[in-house]
Amino acid sequence: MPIDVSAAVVSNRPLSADYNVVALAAPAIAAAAAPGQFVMVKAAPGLDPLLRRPFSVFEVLRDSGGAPSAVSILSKRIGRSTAQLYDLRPGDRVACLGPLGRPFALVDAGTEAWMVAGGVGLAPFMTLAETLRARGVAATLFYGARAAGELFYLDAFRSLGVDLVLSTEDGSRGERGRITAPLDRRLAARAAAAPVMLYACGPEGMLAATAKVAAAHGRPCQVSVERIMGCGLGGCYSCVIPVRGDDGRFHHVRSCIAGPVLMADRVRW
Amino acid sequence: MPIDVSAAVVSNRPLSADYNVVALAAPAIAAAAAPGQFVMVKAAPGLDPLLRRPFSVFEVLRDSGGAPSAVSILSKRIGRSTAQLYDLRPGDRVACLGPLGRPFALVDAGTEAWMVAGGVGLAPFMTLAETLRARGVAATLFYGARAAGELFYLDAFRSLGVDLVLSTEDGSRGERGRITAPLDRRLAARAAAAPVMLYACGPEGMLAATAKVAAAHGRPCQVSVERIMGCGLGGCYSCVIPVRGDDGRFHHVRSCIAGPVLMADRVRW
Amino acid sequence: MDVDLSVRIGSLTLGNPIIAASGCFGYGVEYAGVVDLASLGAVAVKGLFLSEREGHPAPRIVETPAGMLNAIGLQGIGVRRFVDEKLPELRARGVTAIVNVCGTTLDEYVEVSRILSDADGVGAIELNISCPNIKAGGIQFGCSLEGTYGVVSAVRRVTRLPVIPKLTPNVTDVASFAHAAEDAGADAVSLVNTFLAMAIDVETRRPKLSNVVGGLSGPAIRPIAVRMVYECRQAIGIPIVGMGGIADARDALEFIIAGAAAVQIGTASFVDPCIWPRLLDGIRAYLSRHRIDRIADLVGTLDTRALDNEWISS
Amino acid sequence: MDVDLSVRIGSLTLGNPIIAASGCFGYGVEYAGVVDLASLGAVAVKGLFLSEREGHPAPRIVETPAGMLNAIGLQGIGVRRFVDEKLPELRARGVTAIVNVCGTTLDEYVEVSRILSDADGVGAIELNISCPNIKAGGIQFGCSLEGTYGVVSAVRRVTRLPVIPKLTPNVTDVASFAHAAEDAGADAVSLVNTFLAMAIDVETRRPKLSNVVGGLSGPAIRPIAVRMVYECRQAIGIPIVGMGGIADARDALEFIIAGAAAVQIGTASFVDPCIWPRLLDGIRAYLSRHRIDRIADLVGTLDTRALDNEWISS
Ligand SMILES: Cc1cc2nc3c(=O)[nH]c(=O)nc-3n(C[C@H](O)[C@H](O)[C@H](O)COP(=O)(O)OP(=O)(O)OC[C@H]3O[C@@H](n4cnc5c(N)ncnc54)[C@H](O)[C@@H]3O)c2cc1C
Ligand SMILES: Cc1cc2nc3c(=O)[nH]c(=O)nc-3n(C[C@H](O)[C@H](O)[C@H](O)COP(=O)(O)OP(=O)(O)OC[C@H]3O[C@@H](n4cnc5c(N)ncnc54)[C@H](O)[C@@H]3O)c2cc1C
Ligand SMILES: Cc1cc2nc3c(=O)[nH]c(=O)nc-3n(C[C@H](O)[C@H](O)[C@H](O)COP(=O)(O)O)c2cc1C
Ligand SMILES: Cc1cc2nc3c(=O)[nH]c(=O)nc-3n(C[C@H](O)[C@H](O)[C@H](O)COP(=O)(O)O)c2cc1C
Ligand code: FES
Ligand code: FES
Repeated sequence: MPIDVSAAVVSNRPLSADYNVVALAAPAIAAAAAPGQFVMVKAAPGLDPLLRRPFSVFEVLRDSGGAPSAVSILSKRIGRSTAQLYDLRPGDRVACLGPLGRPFALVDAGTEAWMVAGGVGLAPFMTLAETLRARGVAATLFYGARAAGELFYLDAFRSLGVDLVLSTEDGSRGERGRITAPLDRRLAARAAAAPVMLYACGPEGMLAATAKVAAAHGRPCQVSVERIMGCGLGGCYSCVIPVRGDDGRFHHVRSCIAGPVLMADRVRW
Repeated sequence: MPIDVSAAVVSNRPLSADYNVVALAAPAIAAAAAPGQFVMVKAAPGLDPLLRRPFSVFEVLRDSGGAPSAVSILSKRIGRSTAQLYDLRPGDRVACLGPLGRPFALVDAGTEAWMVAGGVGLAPFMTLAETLRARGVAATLFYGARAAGELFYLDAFRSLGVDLVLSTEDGSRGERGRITAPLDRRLAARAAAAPVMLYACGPEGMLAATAKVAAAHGRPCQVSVERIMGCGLGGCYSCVIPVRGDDGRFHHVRSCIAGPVLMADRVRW
Repeated sequence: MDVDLSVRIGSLTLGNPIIAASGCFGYGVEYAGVVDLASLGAVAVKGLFLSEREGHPAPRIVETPAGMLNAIGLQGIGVRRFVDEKLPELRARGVTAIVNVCGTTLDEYVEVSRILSDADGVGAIELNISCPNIKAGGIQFGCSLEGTYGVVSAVRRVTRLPVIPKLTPNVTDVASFAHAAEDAGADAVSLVNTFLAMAIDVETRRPKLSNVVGGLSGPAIRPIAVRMVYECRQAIGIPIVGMGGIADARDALEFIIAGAAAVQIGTASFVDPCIWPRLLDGIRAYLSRHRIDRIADLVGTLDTRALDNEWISS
Repeated sequence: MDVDLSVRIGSLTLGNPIIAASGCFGYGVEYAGVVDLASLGAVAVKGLFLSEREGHPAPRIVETPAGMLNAIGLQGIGVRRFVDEKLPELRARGVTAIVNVCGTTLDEYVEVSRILSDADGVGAIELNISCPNIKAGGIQFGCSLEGTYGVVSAVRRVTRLPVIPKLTPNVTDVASFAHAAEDAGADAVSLVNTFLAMAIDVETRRPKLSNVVGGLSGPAIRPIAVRMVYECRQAIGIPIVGMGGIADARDALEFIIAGAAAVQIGTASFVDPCIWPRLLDGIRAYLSRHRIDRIADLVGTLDTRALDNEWISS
């Protein structure tokens, strides 16, 4: 059951000139959110911009007693709403509806989880990594960005026991180039009998490339897609993506309710 | 020559739950403004609200060297823009165009100046009082408001040597009722040979009443009218008010450039 | 004071005048977890053809100043699956369902309407002759007086359900279309559907919607929609269901005073899916404050006497 | 790179495509202290009848979501006083003046145009057959194909000045009106004028404008206006002057890519009277970045090839 709250900003931390992490006091959403789910946020009242925007739940924050108290979102500034998110000050109010969408399907300890993140596509993996760790699943994060300055929260993932494989487009940290290159090599090196679940989030081109690599190595892959969303609740049919149905044909499915997590081999990229 | 500046908020002081005074760093406007002129302000960028709003120049503020550095506006919250003005924080930027419009015609020391303010209609009289004092003109402020809590800056006017006559609708301070009542009595008590210039600003009903009182006593009266303005520059013809021309007939004049100060006996209320 | 919010449209009585707009609320069932569906006056479900449709590729929406464009292309499950899979749940939840009916031909409108008439739990038929986003049908009917008259009278013949043609604002004289609909036997008209519009990505010089053009909705269009409702009110006697950019109780009241008996909320429910109780409370408070017992007494009460100061000759 | 921003409209060449919109910039001279008037491509002055007009009483404007309504009622000093009192100053300041011509009858349009043709310093005539705010004339001509053809051809006969009929968006098929204008000998068309609209004060149940209805302008209408320019571009060969909600260089480019040879700025210049250099700089920067030498090469270059993912059958 999604809940709509007028959430107070607990904190807003700039990570770079474009990235920030804003924490919103929303205990009920924090308590209910599963890894891969998102919230629909309106960063400021009024008509400009008009619509809410979807953001992955980045962290579930807890009060001193350990109870979920807030969710944070990792935002990259690309337009009006993300600019407003960047400028929020503690105490400001943000309309926040969630948790929404189909979360990642979790694996058990027998399977390794390889998370593949492109840029701000890192967002859903913090809660996924936490949840997997609690299940005893060994996890690796393949994380690509434009430059070293845009690789965030590495220590947090490390402290969750996640192995890191990094790449940057300019080579300023990790391997130079796309993150799918090391992913491809590691999959090739991996024994076919050792199960791996891929989880990917990032720009659609990167998701398509990851899907291809996964398919080439016969590995299952869950992707979290980012389509433009009007409502987040299945009301508007704006967020569709072509997905192969059980009838073998492609259909437009609403990625807000049938996704955002989809099986990569079903999606037509 | 009006100037358009992106002015930083120097300070923002709430006077009550609805009234505030916000100072804007705009030296060139401050230096050029004459009493009765106004500025067109956009309190926040974006489309909501879309248009600028007119506000009288309330104070001309000076730096330690005595040079004009900022203008302040006295704002009463009645809608979106005035709510934004109320919430401004130091350092915020406000688009400010001015000074605009025809100022009050000043009198010389031989004539007394009686200023008549209704509510936020107080705004243009602070600079007028200062200027009149510099010219050695004896000044009285007739100031009516809803309640004692909405009578502001009395000490400031007193320290400019202005006599105060107050009224409130609820009788919580000064005379109970409309400010035109004491005005009428004082005009009646005044020798016809002793010249008085009336200056009035406030809601249109109050201006019309003041004009009537002035006419009854044969006193000249300047009014600062407040029509809804689209541009403030004579471009849109939105701000018209019917004014008797030299041909004896009424014409729609643009109150942003032919006003906001008009001779009361020319206006058709 | 207890106010009477009920609204009559033909044989149908709505508990209140607030309706979820077609295409903006799925089939209603999607919102069961978020909204008390039975508290709405009605739910207008997404437009339905005879068969399933995939609609247009993404991108299907783009935000514009105080509005949005959509070119969904009427994706839908078809009327039969709707009747089998969705209608029972709506009925079970006590929802008054207004079904938005589409067609590429006159026969399709008639056939879809017939199927709905035979089904259990349909409150009314809203004839979508105004969708700007599909090539055949829809707005082709809605942009010609004969087309409008033809569809409405043909559907009228096959159903006892209230028939509510939904008019397009993309015409010179919307009141003449309302009039044609009334003549053809409509129980009410609803308006407005979206305004044909487009947006261009100047960097790529390509349209922002895959369909090139789409329909503009949201607060941006409200002043035009209110004017159209007002014009139709002068032209017809049947009730008007007004919509276009309603985002709060005051906006809804604006339509009602202009002449709408009921209103629909589309775009604003994306921004605020829990808008419904706020709208109803606002309307109730307004009626109490103005000592109006029945919402019906407010409909079309706009006072257009010349303003006091209208005196200068021009 | 030095880009060529010049625009040809009939025999007239504008230095650049940025024009102040009629009714939003007085007679131009009001802005002499704020704007370098000669830097504009042209100034379209407020609509003029043969004689003076007082227009409608206040309130004449009201803000709406991302837009505004106006019902000025074409207050103006009449064409003769304009020629005597304003035109000389515009000429002296090097302004290209486009004069917006109004009429309550066909004869009045012709007479005003004739007077302007005899005057010194008029760049072009913009025929306002689209004002929604006056009872007689204006939109009556603009809402009928014969009316449009009639006014344009009559004016065409009495002047060598470029004739630019200004079209109303309040019609079903704006392209057919553009076509009629072209047939009648227009040198260009300008569009859009405002959308007929209204706003109601729900507390008093009275219209917010003294004239009851007014014209909607501003960013709210931009997506509809762009679509109309695009439709007209497919229908006619003469240049289009596009407008409706342009507030920055990107918006202007959107119209140009849709098919406008030049653009006008109205409402946005109220918000930002010093918008002009910013618009021109933005357009110049865009052309340089995209290695386009002449603005003329950008006009109507919208690429509507189906998007890559248009593959699902519907
Ligand atoms: C399920 C989901 C989860 C998301 N999670 C995050 C997250 O955790 N952090 C984050 O920073 N972003 C996330 N996004 C993307 C985020 O929603 C957009 O960045 C945001 O909507 C941009 O809003 P804006 O007003 O700043 O930009 P706008 O002004 O709306 O857009 C700026 C430009 O970006 C384009 N654009 C906008 N949204 C998208 C999109 N979804 N895909 C591609 N192009 C787009 C627009 O077309 C426009 O050209 C997520 C999206 C989805 C669907
Ligand atoms: C020359 C001039 C000087 C002014 N000086 C001051 C000043 O010093 N301090 C101050 O607080 N205000 C002043 N005003 C009035 C001020 O401009 C309005 O209060 C302001 O525009 C309201 O904006 P808003 O967005 O808050 O309200 P909106 O949301 O625009 O309006 C709220 C309601 O108030 C009505 N309204 C808006 N403006 C006016 C108006 N001018 N007259 C009557 N009704 C109106 C609207 O119709 C609406 O019903 C002045 C006006 C003029 C013309
Ligand atoms: C995404 C979307 C989909 C729509 N689909 C339909 C539809 O299927 N049938 C229909 O008659 N109207 C449809 N409409 C139009 C709305 O029902 C409504 O007429 C319009 O959006 C104006 O109301 P609003 O401004 O409150 O959204 C759709 C509108 C939107 C925004
Ligand atoms: C206050 C106002 C007055 C206008 N007066 C005229 C006019 O006299 N003649 C005319 O052709 N258009 C007039 N218009 C329409 C504008 O020229 C323009 O077509 C319209 O506002 C759309 O552009 P915009 O959104 O940039 O304002 C007027 C518009 C406004 C807002
Ligand atoms: S975002 Fe509205 S249906 Fe998915
Ligand atoms: S406010 Fe535009 S002419 Fe006065």
